[in-house]
Amino acid sequence: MDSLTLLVFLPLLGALLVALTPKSATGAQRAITLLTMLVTMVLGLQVCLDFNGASAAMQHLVDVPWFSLPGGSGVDIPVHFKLGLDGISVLMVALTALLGPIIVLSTWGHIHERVKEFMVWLLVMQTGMLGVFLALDLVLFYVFWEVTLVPLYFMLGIWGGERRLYATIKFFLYTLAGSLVMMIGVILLLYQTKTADIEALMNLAPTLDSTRQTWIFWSFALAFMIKVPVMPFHTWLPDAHTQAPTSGSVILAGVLLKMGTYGLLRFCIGMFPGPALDAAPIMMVLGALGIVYGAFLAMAQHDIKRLIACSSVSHLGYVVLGLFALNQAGVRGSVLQMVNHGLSTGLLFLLVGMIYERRHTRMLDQYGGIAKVMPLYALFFGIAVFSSVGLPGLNGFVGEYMILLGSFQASPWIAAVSVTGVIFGAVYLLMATRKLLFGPLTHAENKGLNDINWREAGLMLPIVVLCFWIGVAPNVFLSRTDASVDQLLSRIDAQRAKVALVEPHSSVPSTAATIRAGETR
Amino acid sequence: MSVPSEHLLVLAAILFGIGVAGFFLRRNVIIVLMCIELMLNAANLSFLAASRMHTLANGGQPDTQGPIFAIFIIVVAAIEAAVGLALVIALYRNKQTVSLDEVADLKN
Amino acid sequence: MNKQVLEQMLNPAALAALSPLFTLCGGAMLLLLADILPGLAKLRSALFLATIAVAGWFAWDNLGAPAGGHIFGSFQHSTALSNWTLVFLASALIGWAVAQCYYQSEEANFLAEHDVLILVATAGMVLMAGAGDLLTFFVGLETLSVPLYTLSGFRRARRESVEAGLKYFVLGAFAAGMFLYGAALVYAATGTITIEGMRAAGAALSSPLALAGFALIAGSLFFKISVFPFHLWVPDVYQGAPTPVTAFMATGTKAAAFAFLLSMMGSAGSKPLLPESAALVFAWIAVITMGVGNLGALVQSDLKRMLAYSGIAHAGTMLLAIASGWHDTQPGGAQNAILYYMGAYVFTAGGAFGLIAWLESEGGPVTMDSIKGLAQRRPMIAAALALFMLSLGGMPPLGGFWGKYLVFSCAVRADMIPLAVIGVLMSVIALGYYLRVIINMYMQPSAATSQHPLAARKGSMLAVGICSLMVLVLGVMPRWFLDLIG
Amino acid sequence: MQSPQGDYGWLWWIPALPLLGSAVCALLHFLTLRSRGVFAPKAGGHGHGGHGGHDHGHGKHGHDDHAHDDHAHDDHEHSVPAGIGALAHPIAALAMLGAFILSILAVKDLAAGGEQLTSIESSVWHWIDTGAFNIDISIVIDRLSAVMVLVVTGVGFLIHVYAGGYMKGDAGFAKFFCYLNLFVFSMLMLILSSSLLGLFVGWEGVGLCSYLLIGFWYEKGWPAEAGQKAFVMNRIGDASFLIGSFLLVHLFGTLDLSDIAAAVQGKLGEDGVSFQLLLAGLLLFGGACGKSAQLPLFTWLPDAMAGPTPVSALIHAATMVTAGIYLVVRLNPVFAASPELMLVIGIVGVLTAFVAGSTALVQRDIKKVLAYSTVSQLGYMFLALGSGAFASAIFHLATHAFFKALLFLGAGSVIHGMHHEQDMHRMGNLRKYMPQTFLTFLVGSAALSGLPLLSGFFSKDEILAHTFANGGVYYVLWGIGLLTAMMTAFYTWRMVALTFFGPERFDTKKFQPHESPAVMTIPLIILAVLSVIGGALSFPPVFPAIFHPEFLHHWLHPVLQPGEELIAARGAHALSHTTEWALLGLGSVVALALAHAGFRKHMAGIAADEATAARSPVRTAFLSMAWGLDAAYQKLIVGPVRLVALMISAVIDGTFIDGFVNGAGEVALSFGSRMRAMTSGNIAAYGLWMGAITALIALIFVWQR
Repeated sequence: MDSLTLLVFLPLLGALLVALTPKSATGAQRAITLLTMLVTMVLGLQVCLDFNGASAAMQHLVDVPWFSLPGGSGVDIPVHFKLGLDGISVLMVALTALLGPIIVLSTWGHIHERVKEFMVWLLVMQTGMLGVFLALDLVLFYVFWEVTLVPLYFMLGIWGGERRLYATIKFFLYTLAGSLVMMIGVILLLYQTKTADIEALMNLAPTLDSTRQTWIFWSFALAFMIKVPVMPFHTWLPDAHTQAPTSGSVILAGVLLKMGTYGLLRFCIGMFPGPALDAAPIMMVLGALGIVYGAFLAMAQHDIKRLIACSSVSHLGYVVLGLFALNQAGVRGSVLQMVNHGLSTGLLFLLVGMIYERRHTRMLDQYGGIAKVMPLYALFFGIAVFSSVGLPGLNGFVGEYMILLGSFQASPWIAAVSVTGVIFGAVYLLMATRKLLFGPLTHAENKGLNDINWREAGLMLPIVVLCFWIGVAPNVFLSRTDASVDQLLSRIDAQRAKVALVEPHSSVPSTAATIRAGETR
Repeated sequence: MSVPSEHLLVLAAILFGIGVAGFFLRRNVIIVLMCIELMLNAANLSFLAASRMHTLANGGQPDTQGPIFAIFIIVVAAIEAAVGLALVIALYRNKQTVSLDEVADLKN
Repeated sequence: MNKQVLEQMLNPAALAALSPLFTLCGGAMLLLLADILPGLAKLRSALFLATIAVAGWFAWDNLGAPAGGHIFGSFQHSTALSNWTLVFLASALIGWAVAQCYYQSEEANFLAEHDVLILVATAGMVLMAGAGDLLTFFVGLETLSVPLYTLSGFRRARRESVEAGLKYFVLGAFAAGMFLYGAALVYAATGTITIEGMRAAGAALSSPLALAGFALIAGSLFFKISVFPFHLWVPDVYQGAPTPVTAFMATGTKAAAFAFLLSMMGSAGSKPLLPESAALVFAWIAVITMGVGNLGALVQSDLKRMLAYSGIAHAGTMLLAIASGWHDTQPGGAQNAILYYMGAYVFTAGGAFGLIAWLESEGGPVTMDSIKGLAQRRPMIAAALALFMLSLGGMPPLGGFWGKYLVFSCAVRADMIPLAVIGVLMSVIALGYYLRVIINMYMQPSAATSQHPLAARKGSMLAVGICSLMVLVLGVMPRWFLDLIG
Repeated sequence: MQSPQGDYGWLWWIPALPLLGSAVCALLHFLTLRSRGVFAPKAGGHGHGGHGGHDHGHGKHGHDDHAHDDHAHDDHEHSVPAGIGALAHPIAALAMLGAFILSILAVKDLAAGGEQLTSIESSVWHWIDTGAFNIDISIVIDRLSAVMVLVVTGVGFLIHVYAGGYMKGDAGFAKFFCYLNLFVFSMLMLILSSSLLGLFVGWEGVGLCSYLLIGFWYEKGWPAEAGQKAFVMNRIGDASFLIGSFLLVHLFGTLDLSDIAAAVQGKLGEDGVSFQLLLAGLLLFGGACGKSAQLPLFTWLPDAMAGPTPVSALIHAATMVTAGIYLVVRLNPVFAASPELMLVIGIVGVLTAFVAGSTALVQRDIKKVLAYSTVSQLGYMFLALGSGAFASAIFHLATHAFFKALLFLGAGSVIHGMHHEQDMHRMGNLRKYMPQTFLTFLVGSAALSGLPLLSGFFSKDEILAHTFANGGVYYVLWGIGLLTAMMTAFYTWRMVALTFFGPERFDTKKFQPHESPAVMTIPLIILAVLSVIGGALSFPPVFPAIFHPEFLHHWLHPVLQPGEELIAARGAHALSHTTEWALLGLGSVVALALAHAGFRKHMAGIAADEATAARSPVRTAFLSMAWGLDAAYQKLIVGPVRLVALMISAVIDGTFIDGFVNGAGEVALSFGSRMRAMTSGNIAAYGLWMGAITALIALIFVWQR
């Protein structure tokens, strides 16, 4: 069995195994889940290590005909079970595979009843997410995309906080509305091009007539923007995050939101260079807006989990901004920033979860001075915070800088606005840090808090290591994405050239130009 | 002496109208069933009239579809009446009423 | 009886085409016989299953057979017909299996009649689907309806059952009247009652008389498929009728009506019988129906009633495919889409109703409250119900999704994209109530209102098991069924 | 651009050593905590535990929570045995020493190379490949970074030594040195990186360490807030720094500092470039304002005094706060390119100097005096930059590093001796108790106030002279600068008088102030010597040649050349010897006079202060709160931002967007319940619907045919 298929379905297999265990055998269930996740991780990282970043071609291809859909006037649209890895998905897959075991380990602390169900959903989720990133057939992608909704719906609804039902319904319907509109887009696209193969679509989609392209583009964009979420479609996220169990939040922040940005890059930009160029200004503005808006939102929060959720809105604003800068610095930065956000925000949620398990409150004013009783915790928390504040030497900075650089090349003013996010980010995150860690230990309950144990430290360690690694040697990771990103951008440039031909006055800053500027040094 | 088929069709239409109107206006199940019968018979009449019309149209060569249909309708009408009346009896057993207005426990 | 008629009847092709029909009727008669002959009563189940099996085998056998008319064209055979027949049989099987041990007390004495009625009704469905002319269809319609009236009122001691039966009967008869008068008008205008004949009629088709007739016929069909505003009886009847009957009615009847509607639309290539203007009318009715059905279901607390409304919404969705038939560039696109949709729906809704029938043995109607915490009490049942809900909601990779996908692709191909978008947004509402069921089962503390423990029921278990399996297979391996459809 | 003269890969060790030290100290800290059983599971378990767990938790710290006297850090009153943590001090100090020695070696090589050897560079680290261009980092020592690196490692080393005594017995002893070493590492990255982004790494790194060290005694609350404030205000600068760097990328397609400096001249020809350069310079200067505490961003520095005194000495006087000056000098052509920008810098500098100086006049907290004095002196340096005297800025930077570090450490020793008393009004006559501290402090004050022939005198007068030389508007700047010099002398000696002279204003029975241990005094002495002879770095040009006048200027010439050429191109101005002498004289007279005045006025005790306060309370208040800038920011910026945040989260998010989302659901529900009426259960009604719509359909069919 080829590696990618195995990678995708291994978790599902594990889920079946767990489902077969008796309800009471929680130990076994956890063990099986952890084991499966570990194997998946090894497999996934293996695949990503074998990946050759120098070529933009799809690698580890799996291609099995699945079935075919009626495509109008008697033509059949073959739908394949096609998986593959390229520079755009490689980091995402690695991230997903890596977070798997970490999430499982984190559940030790907070999932105590109905363990079996949770583990099953966790594994199903893993399959869904890996599928989304690996699918190379539009229909297959859509299937995986929708599949990921259900497990999280259950995780939120069963193991969530007090307002979990509202949150889970909101999350589900909100995202579903988006993806159903996308379904119409998918149908239309397939009908127009008579193929569902993403690689083929990359070449065929741009040949459609431009208005139709624009419509399909937006139908996709809507779904992805809701998932990211881009302001003003973000209101489901704070609720979902706040109510979700820690592991749910980690999945959500770590991987699920990236599906949105990934989709924007792979489909909206990859398939529709024309509309992408037209939409770039709007999207960049929305990104910048999201950065500032999310930051302000976060400043107003007293619930630390909610605060971090809002910070996600802000950080993902960066990603959207960079993607639609449509130049190398911006897009590469965004691709990296997807990982960074997954790591640092995931870490933050893990940490918040750990303190919540000890104190059962998320309200900042219930804390203060924790650093004194939990020095190690404070250390990890500090690292997480500064990684998402974007401190050089940690991962956050590299991505942020590249994104801002790229957006500056595309539009100095938007970049200028977005840079304020650097300030506000520091404001709310440090405020939270101070209220949580520093100051006098006023609450008696906090004086008895135990510092993090080996399990907790162990599950966070890999993330911390990566935070530093990416911060110091980002090229190790960037280099794997370059080829694919450049290929994508070359299509954009071609489109730019076309536009320029049509209207000679239009002076679109071309990435090619910036490359030349770079070579002159 | 021959009545033009069109007139028969019009008559059938009127019958059908009466049947429908009765269906809407009357409350007694039995009468409502009779109204439905009226509708069916309107259909019968127009079948026959139409058959006659077509027969004349293609020079006397008989068009049997209409009559056959009519016969089937008559048979089916009988079946329906049987089932219907059975249900009415069952209803009466339960609620001691044959008024359709009483038959509205299931709603919303 | 002249010779020509005989050979029309007895030529092998005709016999083959009609074999499922004959099997069903024969089976029904044998059942009646077995019931009265002492000692044979216990063969009832075996006989029923055998009948279904044989009929099924014949239908399967016919899949390849060349399409064409038999008995002076009054019975049209086609691959689609065989598919429809399989769907009907599945629906009948589910309804029957669910009915086992469902009826207590005196009703139980009439189970033989119950099964006979189901078989006859199924025969009616086949006749409707295969009807080549209005008369055959009418006969089929009544062969289906009359048993259903009876079945709805089967629990005659129960007031709501009887009310359901009567309501269904009165309105059904009214619809039948409409159909007949419509048929008469069409006949008056075109001089024929066969579908080919009408297609040939040409100009006569657009005469006011014919158009009015078609409108009446369409109305009566809408009554059977229950779209707005012909849906009003559905919630009441579904709720009142015995749940197994509901399961049968909700799936089979719709399918049959759709089958005929489709053959009136005209199979691959040939242009629809109904006037062009119907496209828009149907489309709007479809969209409104989706809205009415989903919004109506949103506020129901009785699960049967909720599923009734959701069924209306689904009918609307399928009608959208019909409406796109005029401009669909895919020959037989609507046919395939609806077949797949219906196929998935039979198992999903059938399974769901089956579960409800099962749960009713806890005492009292199954409501949003009574299922609270079901996941703890009955994990498997809850899981199955959740599966059906998600499939009804059209979540991949379940059968419901592909149905939805195919139907909406019809709409897209026919350039009715705005309507399609409205449609999908309607199905967001639908998820609203499907999820509520799951929430109550999984995410709410147990209500523990059940008077009696849940009875163990082999029949229901079997039915639900098969349905769940099919829902999954339809979702994961759509190819197998798409290939069947051809 | 590998350096031609052999491989200097070992240069990486200069920053690496402190980094290693910091890592080791971190480990030591962890071990200390372990030994104190901080990680042992506490009685309470999951947070429901009470005091029992707490006390077990961290030994003698039990009292922190009620020791809230702002000026007392109880770790000293009941000091805990540092245990293995005590090793942190030697290790950290050794790391610094190593870095210092390595830097000396490097600088020796550089000096040996003579004029033509502009820089020695280590191997390149390819950091970020942005696609458009690579961001590489390597350690470069040219003549500018040579000065900086010596100051940083040298003074840093002394302060590390001193800190060993000052922090003795603090619970976070090892942690402190971990941070301190980390800081030095970042600072070295800042001054040694070849790329602007590498510089930014250090830039942010020192920000982080300053944040951590200011908030070192976070249990008290307000230090943590001060740290946060410092970081955020720096971030404001950083934001502008970033945009500036983007502009540079846009202009030069690289971030390599030397490349940029070299390219400016050539670029100037192209149209639009000069404006973009001005903009870039302005934005970078904005960053400098944040880091170097200039108007309008200086308000964080006084609060930063919440940190331990060695920190104030190292970070907030000698090294970090000078980063802004370093940046400007490093990219001198960018700034020199536009006279307007230079003027802006000069004005900002001198105003800062004046405001801060005036504020220092009335402070009671000895550290606050020094803090404002630091701000004011930094202002001087920017004044120098503004008037094109880059070398003078560096000169003052160096001397200031000596004497201000000295003063801070002295103050620290005083505070240490006074058991964490910082209010000068509760001191007095300390010369009796701590003579060495007193003497060294005296030297420092003399240097700061610019008494003739001490380092401060030369550097300050050089700045004023250059300002004067520019003429025009710069006369005004010069005037204000002189005024500030006068104030400087005054408050410095007021501080001396209040602290070391007059009657004891503390309860001598309660405790006897004690001289600090040798480990603290020896660095003081060394720094004192430096502050005396520091002037030798650059004697005035009028001095005879044997003194190598303007040595620093010549030394830095290769680095400053591009900028100075640009300035010279706009017309050079030199001062006649007489003017030089006159200015020198004026400087010394003013300094002496006001030093004397300030000293005489206050040596009697606090009467004078009280008198002033009584005479003009408003002015005193106004000055003591630094012209009310902080309050203004609170009102005009912090408040509104908070309000907007609340508005957004409550109104826009809560009401509008979510209102819409939830509204959709409610609308659906209400529609649903409305439609219940339609299914009335009445058969006739149902039939009517059917009939009506069928008729309608019929009509449409007939219509549309």
